[in-house]
Amino acid sequence: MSCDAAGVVAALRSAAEVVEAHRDELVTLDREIGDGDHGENLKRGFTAVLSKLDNAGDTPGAVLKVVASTLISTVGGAAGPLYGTAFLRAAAKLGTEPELTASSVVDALAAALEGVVARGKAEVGDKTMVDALTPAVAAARDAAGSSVAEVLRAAADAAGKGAEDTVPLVARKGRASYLGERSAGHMDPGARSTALLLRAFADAAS
Amino acid sequence: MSCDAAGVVAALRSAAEVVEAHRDELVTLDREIGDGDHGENLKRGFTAVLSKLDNAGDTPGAVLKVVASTLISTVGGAAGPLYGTAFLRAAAKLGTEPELTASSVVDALAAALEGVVARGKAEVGDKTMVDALTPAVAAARDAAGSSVAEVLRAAADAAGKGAEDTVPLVARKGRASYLGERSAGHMDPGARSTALLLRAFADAAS
Amino acid sequence: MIGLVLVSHSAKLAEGLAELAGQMAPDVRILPAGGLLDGTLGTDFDAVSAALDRADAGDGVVLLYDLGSAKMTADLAVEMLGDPSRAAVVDAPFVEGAVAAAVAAQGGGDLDAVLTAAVSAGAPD
Amino acid sequence: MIGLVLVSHSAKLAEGLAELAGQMAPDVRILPAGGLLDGTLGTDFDAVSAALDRADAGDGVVLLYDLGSAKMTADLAVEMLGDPSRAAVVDAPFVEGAVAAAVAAQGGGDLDAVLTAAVSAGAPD
Ligand SMILES: Nc1ncnc2c1ncn2[C@@H]1O[C@H](COP(=O)(O)OP(=O)(O)O)[C@@H](O)[C@H]1O
Ligand SMILES: Nc1ncnc2c1ncn2[C@@H]1O[C@H](COP(=O)(O)OP(=O)(O)O)[C@@H](O)[C@H]1O
Ligand SMILES: [Mg+2]
Ligand SMILES: [Mg+2]
Ligand SMILES: [Mg+2]
Ligand SMILES: [Mg+2]
Repeated sequence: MSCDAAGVVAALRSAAEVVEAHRDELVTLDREIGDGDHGENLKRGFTAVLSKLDNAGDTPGAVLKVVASTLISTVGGAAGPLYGTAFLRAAAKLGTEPELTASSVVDALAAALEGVVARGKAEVGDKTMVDALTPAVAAARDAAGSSVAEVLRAAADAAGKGAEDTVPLVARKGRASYLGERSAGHMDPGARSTALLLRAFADAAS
Repeated sequence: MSCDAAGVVAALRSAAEVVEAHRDELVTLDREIGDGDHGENLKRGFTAVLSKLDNAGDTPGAVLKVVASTLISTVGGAAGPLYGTAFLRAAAKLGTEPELTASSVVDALAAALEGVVARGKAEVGDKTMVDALTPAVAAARDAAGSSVAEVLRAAADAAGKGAEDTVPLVARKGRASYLGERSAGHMDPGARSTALLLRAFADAAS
Repeated sequence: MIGLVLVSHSAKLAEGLAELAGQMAPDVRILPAGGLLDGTLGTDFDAVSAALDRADAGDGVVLLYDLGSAKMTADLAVEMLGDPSRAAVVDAPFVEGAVAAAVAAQGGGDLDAVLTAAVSAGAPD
Repeated sequence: MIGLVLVSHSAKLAEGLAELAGQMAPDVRILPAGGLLDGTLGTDFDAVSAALDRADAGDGVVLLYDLGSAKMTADLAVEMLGDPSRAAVVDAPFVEGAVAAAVAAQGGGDLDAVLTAAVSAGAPD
């Protein structure tokens, strides 16, 4: 993959495919500890993103800004403002930089995490997407000396592990927190979708 | 007026007329410190009562029981459960007694007040119908040695005075309590309707 | 399973809340009882009583209400039940309490557990 | 006069609440923003932003919400305003807070007074 706007657009097309392919899985996860719409929400959001990608912008940051506002307007669940803010902060961090570098990707991921935390006020261990994104940022930072692809691979691996690790947790944020102890024993859908998106980006970058 | 079931039915017909005649006044009062429906609520309720009076029962208590359940089913506002409970308790107190006496009317009024307080938890001074009914019961008790008509006249006079006295009060129960200090300076619609109903009963008994 | 009755002055409010609370409680009977027959705002005692009947799957019913006069209507409907111990009106924020109560009922909570869930529901996080 | 926006997952819930709160606040702009365009449950950022615009009569807007994700949508809509100090999202019970806020706005309360009224609204009496 190239690391310019076109490369980012290509990565987002892959992400949209992955979301579509995992729609039912995410719905099922969300049905266990939420309202069963997470897969549909993301599918709606990324379908809308797809329709915007052709003229999304000339820089990675410009493209991600379009993604952000599209997700905000279309997702319809908690994932809308959360992923929307994540992409918005990442875009702002990238500014008008024409090409991603390993280090700017690390910074963008860190900014995305900050945005999610600012928006949702979740801490690590609350059984949310923060539990996938936090280790992802840490792993990305450790890989900052390598390539964009390596950084994203490290982030995706760590996010996948983080998502798995949400299984035993009791939710303290979001709808799942209404379930109290009954939320334990299920993977958090948002943590899972974070891992899926990062994997899609990593694969596209390889 | 006779003091048997037929007399009570006649008194209720007068009450329904009075409610109809004062519909707009009660609506206006309720618009000042409530939602503007008290007159319409009572009109709906007493119109329904009228349609039930022909075969309402053989004793005053039986008639009042029909009135109670009709108001409960049709008034649609706070006045429904409140007046409904009042008539229900009065009916229970009268039992199967075939004719009202001065003393049974006093007891019925006292039971009605107890019912309103049990239902709405208002105290004297909270700017509700309790501020009309409480002095009415006291005055009725003072007049217990006289006739049914005298008892009702004393009650109606005291209720009218009680309603006037709600004007400066700040509401602590019901919708008007949402207004806080702004509720002062207006007469409570429910206190006013209590006074009107008692006046109608007193006039019918004279 | 405990059933819920949502007593409101507005039909739309009660129906919308039943929808919302039902999202996370697909097996719970959640009956809206809002508005007057003619479509205006107010509480309809007969509608509340009917909802109370239909909400009871055998384990009892919790009633929530929007404003004070809806509470009085709900209280009266419970008192007029053959067995008033089968139902309870709860003082809780209407929306937050209904969602929490629905989730607790879905989880198999008994009357006390569902009441407690409703009461403990503060402003949403 | 302060305006209100009611952010809900359900169109009916938001509309019914606007109706209810409007009863005692005939002059207050109370804008429901509930549900998704396709009629399903969820929060619609564009609808919230549009309601925010229309609710503002010049003195500011208070937003109330039903569940946590509606709060995030409301927060984001406020942040994206030209002047975010014109609007505030309040943590209050949705129904009780909206009624209290509407009455406070009707009485001419400013942004702070309306926020305080919403926050202090407990379970209805
Ligand atoms: N306050 C929060 N902070 C971080 N993540 C959250 C928060 N609330 C919810 N989430 C995430 O959002 C996911 C649910 O998204 P989605 O189903 O789209 O929203 P909704 O709960 O509104 O239906 C959860 O699995 C969780 O990961
Ligand atoms: N808790 C209460 N206790 C006693 N009376 C009350 C109470 N709440 C309301 N009221 C009475 O009810 C009257 C309003 O009746 P109405 O307009 O029919 O009901 P709503 O407020 O539901 O529209 C008030 O004026 C007051 O006298
Ligand atoms: Mg969901
Ligand atoms: Mg949802
Ligand atoms: Mg009224
Ligand atoms: Mg009313």
